[in-house]
Amino acid sequence: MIPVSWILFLSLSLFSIGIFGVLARRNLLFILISLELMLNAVVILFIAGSRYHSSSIANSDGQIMYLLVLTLAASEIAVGLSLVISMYRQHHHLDIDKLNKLRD
Amino acid sequence: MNVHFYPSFIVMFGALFILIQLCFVRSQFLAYFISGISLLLALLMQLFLQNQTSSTETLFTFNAQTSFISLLLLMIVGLIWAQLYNWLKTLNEHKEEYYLLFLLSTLGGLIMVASNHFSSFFMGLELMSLSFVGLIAYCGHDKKAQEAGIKYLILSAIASAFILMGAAILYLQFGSLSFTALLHITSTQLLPAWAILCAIIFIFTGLFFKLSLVPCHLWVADLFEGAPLVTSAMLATLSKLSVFIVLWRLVTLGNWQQYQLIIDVLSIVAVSSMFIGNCLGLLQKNLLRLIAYSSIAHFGYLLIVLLLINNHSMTFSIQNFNEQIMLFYLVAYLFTLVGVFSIFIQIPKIKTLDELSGLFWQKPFIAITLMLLMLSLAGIPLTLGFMAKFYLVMAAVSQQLWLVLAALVISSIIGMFYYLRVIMALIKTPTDKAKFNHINVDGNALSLNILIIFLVIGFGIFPSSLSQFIQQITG
Amino acid sequence: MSLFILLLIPLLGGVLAWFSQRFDANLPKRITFISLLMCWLPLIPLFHTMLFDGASLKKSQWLINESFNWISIFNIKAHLALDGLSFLLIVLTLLMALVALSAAWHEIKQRTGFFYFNLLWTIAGVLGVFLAIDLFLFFVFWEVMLVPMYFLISIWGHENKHYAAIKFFIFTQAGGLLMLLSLCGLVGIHYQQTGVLTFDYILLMQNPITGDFPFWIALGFTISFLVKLPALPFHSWLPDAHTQAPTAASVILAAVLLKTGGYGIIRFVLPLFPEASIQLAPFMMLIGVIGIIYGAMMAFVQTDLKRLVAYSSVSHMGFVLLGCFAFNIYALQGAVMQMLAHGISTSALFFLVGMIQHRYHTRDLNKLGGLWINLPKLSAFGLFFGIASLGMPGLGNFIAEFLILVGSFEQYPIITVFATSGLILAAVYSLLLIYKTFFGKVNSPQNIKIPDTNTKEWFTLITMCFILIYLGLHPQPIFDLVPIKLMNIAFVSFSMGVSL
Amino acid sequence: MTNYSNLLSLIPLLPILSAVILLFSNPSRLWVSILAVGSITSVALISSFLNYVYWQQTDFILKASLGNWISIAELSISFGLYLDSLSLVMITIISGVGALIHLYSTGFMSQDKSFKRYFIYLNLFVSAMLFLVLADNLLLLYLGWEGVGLCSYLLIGFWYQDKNNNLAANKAFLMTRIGDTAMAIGLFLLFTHLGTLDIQEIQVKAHTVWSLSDNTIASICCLLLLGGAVGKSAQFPLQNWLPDAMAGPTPVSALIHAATMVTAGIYLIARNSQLFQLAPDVLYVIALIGTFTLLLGASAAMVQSDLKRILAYSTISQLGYMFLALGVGASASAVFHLMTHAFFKALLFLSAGALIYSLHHEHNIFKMGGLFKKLPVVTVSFAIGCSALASLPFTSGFFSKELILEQVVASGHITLWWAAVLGAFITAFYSARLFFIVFLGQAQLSPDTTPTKSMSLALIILCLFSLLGGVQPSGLISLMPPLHADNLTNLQHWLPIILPFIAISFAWWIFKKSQFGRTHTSLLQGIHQLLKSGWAFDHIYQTIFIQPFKYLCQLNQYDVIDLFYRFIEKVSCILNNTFSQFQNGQLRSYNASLVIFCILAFAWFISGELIK
Repeated sequence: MIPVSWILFLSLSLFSIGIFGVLARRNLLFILISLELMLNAVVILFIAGSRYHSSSIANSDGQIMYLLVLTLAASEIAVGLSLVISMYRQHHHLDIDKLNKLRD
Repeated sequence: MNVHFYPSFIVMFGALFILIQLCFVRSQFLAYFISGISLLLALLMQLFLQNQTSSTETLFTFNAQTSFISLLLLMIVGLIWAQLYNWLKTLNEHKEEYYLLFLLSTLGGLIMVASNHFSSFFMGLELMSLSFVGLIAYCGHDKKAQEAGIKYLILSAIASAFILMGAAILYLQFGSLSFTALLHITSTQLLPAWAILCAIIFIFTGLFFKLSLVPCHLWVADLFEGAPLVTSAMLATLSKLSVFIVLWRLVTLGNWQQYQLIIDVLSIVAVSSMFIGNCLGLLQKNLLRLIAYSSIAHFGYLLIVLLLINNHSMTFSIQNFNEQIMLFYLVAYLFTLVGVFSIFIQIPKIKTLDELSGLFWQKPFIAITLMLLMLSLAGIPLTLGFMAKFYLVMAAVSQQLWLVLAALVISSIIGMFYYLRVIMALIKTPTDKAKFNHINVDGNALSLNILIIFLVIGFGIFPSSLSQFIQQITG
Repeated sequence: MSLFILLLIPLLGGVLAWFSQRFDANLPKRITFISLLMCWLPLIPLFHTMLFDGASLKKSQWLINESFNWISIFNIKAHLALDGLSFLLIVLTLLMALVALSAAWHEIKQRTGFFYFNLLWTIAGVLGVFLAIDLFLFFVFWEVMLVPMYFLISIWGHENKHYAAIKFFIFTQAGGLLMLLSLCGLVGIHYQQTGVLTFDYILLMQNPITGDFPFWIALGFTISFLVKLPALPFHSWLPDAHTQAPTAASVILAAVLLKTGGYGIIRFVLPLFPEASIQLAPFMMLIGVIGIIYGAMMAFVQTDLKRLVAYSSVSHMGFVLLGCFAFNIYALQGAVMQMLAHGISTSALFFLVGMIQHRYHTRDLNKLGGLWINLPKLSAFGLFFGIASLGMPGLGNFIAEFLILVGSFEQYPIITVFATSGLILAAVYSLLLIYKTFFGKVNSPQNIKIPDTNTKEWFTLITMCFILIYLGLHPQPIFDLVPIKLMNIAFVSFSMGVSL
Repeated sequence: MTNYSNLLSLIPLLPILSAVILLFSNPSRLWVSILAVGSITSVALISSFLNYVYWQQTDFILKASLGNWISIAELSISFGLYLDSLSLVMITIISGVGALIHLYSTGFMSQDKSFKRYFIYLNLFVSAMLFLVLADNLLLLYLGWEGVGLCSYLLIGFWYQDKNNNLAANKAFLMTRIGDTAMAIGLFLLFTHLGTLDIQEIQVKAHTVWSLSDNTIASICCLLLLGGAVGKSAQFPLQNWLPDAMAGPTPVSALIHAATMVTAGIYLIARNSQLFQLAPDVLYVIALIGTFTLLLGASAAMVQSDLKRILAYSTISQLGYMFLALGVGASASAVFHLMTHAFFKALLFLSAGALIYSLHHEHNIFKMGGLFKKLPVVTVSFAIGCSALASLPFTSGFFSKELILEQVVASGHITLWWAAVLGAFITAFYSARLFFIVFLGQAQLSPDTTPTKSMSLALIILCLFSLLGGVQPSGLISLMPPLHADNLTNLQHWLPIILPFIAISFAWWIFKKSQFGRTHTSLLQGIHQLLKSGWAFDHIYQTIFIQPFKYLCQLNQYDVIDLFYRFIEKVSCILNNTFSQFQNGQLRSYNASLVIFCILAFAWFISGELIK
């Protein structure tokens, strides 16, 4: 069986790539994409968890959690895309750095 | 089917009815009526369930505390609902969808409050967050609302990602996602010991974002300013209440206090959010941003309660005294906050202190209510806010948390300054007479103000009735 | 029940005065006058016991004692009780309320209803402070009396009233919060040491807490009282609050609000923390003396009349601090007498300054001069009260200062010598005050005919003169009233004839 | 022996009664003068009656009490009055001279518009002085003491329009106040160690508690009481307020700054003589102060050009004589000199007042001359006064000053005796100089009005007193050691008698050569200026005490502690806008804050692990 630490390492690296994507990119669309990446990174751990804990009892919590996370990620992206459209209609650009009317 | 689910069902059916009503006829009154009925029924059902026996399942746990919290939640939502109709009239958008999202976010809150398992918690969290995004970005053509909506969406998505990562690591460690399982660590320990702490930190990041505690507090001021007024009210009360309850449950059930790191993180975050929250509000002119900063500070005070749990010793011979304090503080703070927001709803065109100046001399009743609420937020005696702060100080002193208490004193002194600035603005002699003619206090607004004054001052002077009620619950 | 009625009358009177403004502009004044007179009714039986059977005074410390359950979770009771000390201060409060009312009679023209509402609620707050025996109730009244005073200063004040009002509020609130911490600390540790959860002063007094905590808690209490007293490091709110407050508010502020600090020390710090207060005593005596000299020196250079009188009360309250922490029977009696005499003489001075400002619309000493020429009556009163404030024998202030200095000389001779030098400085600034305002050539505009004191003002000032002279020549009833033996204060030694 | 205690308690109350009546009613001028003068004369009659009753007895004591004042644990003080031979003499002087001066001032102040206010203050002054003299405990004495200081402040600043009158009044009050504070500290010390403030008890207890061997505390007490006496009687360290106190009306100067108030210091020391016996070195200090002041006063009076300042400096020097007498232990001769001095100095002041009154407020003596033809009564009274001052034989001044000089010799302080004799010489010189310049020589100003009947009546009575004052009341003899000690060498016996004549002839010689006005060399000019300003004490005190105090206060005008709180205000504003910098509305910085928190928490955790 693959040692747990590898899985953890993969997931954490994917997660940090997602975070980097969210922080670095200025375009809203790419932020949504990297968000999606972060959620997928998490999903790997859930699957790994259910796999490693299935020895004693049939532990399928992880897989159910995977389905749940995917659906919620999808709904999130749907709302996100609607906001992208409304932003483009108003600002004609997707650069979120220009969105700083709300400031102290 | 467990009887405790009924209030959530009623709210869900309410939302569905509104959906169906949307297909046939678009009338704001009908939507208002349906949501009112469903909330009222849910409230009555919740009242009826108060003295039911508690039952816990894998996903949900229904005991006295959760039923009281959901009762409190429904009451707050009910109070906000009361002013929804008049307020929505001023919006030139479709009105009915607002009620739909309103009910959905309440449903999300109810689920989260009763959740005992990461999946149910996550479902409730996402339901509430997404419906909030809809509520925030409700006014399609308002640039500020759009911007706030985008910010909230991205940030809450990141926060849920962090929470999920923490949950995943815990699941990897313990093999089970339910909160109660965190207590007894099973034999198969896959990850090294410190992995738990990393998981907790991930979860804390997500939760602290939702509670707008210091390191992740930057969004709250922009949201309150940008979002429509009632949405900010919901944000300030509903989302923070339910997230805090989950944080409380995680910390108590998981007994995370045994780790010294968690205690340090909690106390640093508490002290800094008290201090920075109040410092930010010092010279703030915009009313809503002022309330946002004061909510940062108040949740900093509330965090002290989490620090108290460390020894279950019975302080002052009262069982789980700390929980009572937490509940009392939540009740006090949220009622005051709802009061403040209902006042803001009654004075729509007033956004900054200068516009507010001189209100006392033309509309005395609104001004008095706002003054009393400000005094309650500042913690001046004979108000509910003071009583809550007094209980907090009593608990903290009985466990000798001197550093945190010192921070509490300093930050509440700083805080007193900007609450006083609001009162000062109210009593400034107005320049032109006709400044506040556009405000007309109609019947139910007046009755709402009287109810709020009764709650804040009545319970402030005679808190024993409220604290006894809470004592029975946690008893 | 009579004490609760005493508190309720001003509260209800205030609300009535506020709403009566709708019907007639000067109805609030009359309602306030009536309610202040009615406040004396619950005290009449006490005057009776005072005059006829002095024995009851000796039996138990408390003349009236009433308590109702309030917050059961912490066993907090609404416990009001009245003993000799609080009786004196309540009489002072009610007297000075009448003086404040007569000061505001002609001065406040607009929004009179809300003004008298705040005035009466401040009085009610102060009465509550002097009556409360439950520590929590004391704290509640301590903070509540500030809110109406804040309104008085910030709405009817003079040029930069907002700054002064906020400074006053924040200073006292900071002190109050510190007291909240030490209050809870005291109750928490008392609970841990004796297993009894109570906020009641009498129970806490019976078995004081031990260990190294009481020092810090006593320090917390004392600092919050020093802020109110005002003692030296925390005094800078007083000059601003006094200069910007309307006359009535500064009369109440000077006469009564400052005394709550002194009362708090005598009532709560000395009996509750016997050893800790003895450890604190040298520092507090030092602060007292520095306060006396510093206040006098500051008063000497002021150009604003009200600031001069404000700094003079900082110096006088330094004497009270000296008296309290000397742990000597004479010093404590002197401190109580100083609170009364200072209350009357300084509020009379503020009353006069208000009259001058009402007539000449200025408080600047350089613009005032030669008032004696066209206002002989007013200047005569000014001379009398200026002389009283420098401690002329035959008036109340002298008796107080003499007793304080005699009492504290035995324990701390050097400090007392410096405090006595304060008497010289007191003479310096009082004479400066009298000379700059009343004597010398007239340099304010001569054309308009300035009215001298009208009968109401004359009557108020005359009664204050008689009270001061009465205190000066026959202070014995005051000394009999203060239950010095029963107050559980560890008097170090008052046996004379011990060699140095 | 009927008990006259209620008569005694009447003495101090009558003046207060009349002052209060005057205060609250405003009768016509006639009634004001009747009431004021009447009350003082009635007190004078009572005291003369008491004199008559107790004339022959030496040790009589009359007690009276007006009620209890303060009684706490050990401290019990009452308004007790105590009359013995010493205070009998004092009240006779006060009420006698006081009555005459009241009579005189009805004439002197007749043109002044605040007539009533003047008499209220004067009556209050006399009652305060009577309280001082009759008090049986030190606190009541202190009450009289401060009351007298207050009334002198009010009366000096009576004409309040003029700026330097007020400044003189403030100066007088503050300098006496410094002395009073020293005395107050003395009171505290006495009470702390003897447990009582009753004067007679103190004298007795002092001898039991302390003894001549360990008398450190006793001498400290005596020094402090001496401080009070020095302040009130304008002796060496605190004497420069008296010349400026001449700014008040002349009858006030006569009453307060010649006859009564300035003698309070001597009365205090005489009253506590047993206590002072315990501290012989303090007595020697008193003698030294006395001699130094008498020389200072005399030398300053020699060069003054203002009529009233000459008399003021001469008062200081005569008081120096009394202090010298007290210092050598002859308190009876001091009191006797005090009595005679009260009479002839009051006479001098009143005649000077009459002079000023008739020359419409001219003070400079060099402008007056040859007035003996125009103002006969004033000239005669001035002549008698100056002769008594110069202690020519058979005047009252002669008897009392001779007595003091003999006592000084008897006590063995020869150097002090020589200084005293020198002082007597200068006194005779300047009194002669004053008389010659004002009354002889060619006339310059011509008086337009003559003093009224009441003024001249008062002057005549005072002339009689200052001539016949030589008779000592028997009461005093008991206090005094035997007269005419025999070990007097004939030089010491005869020199003081012939000395005044030498001084007068020397003054006549200089007057003849009309040298008084001009001084030749610059050295003389310097000395002249130094002496004129009272040995430049004003300048010294100004530089040592007043300038530094003013500078210190000016430095701290804006309350350095207030600046500290303004600093806190600034800091919180800076904090506010540092934190609000973070609120820059950038979404990406908000995301970053989340991630940063996570990283910081890890860093904290790892550092915690590493340390362990």
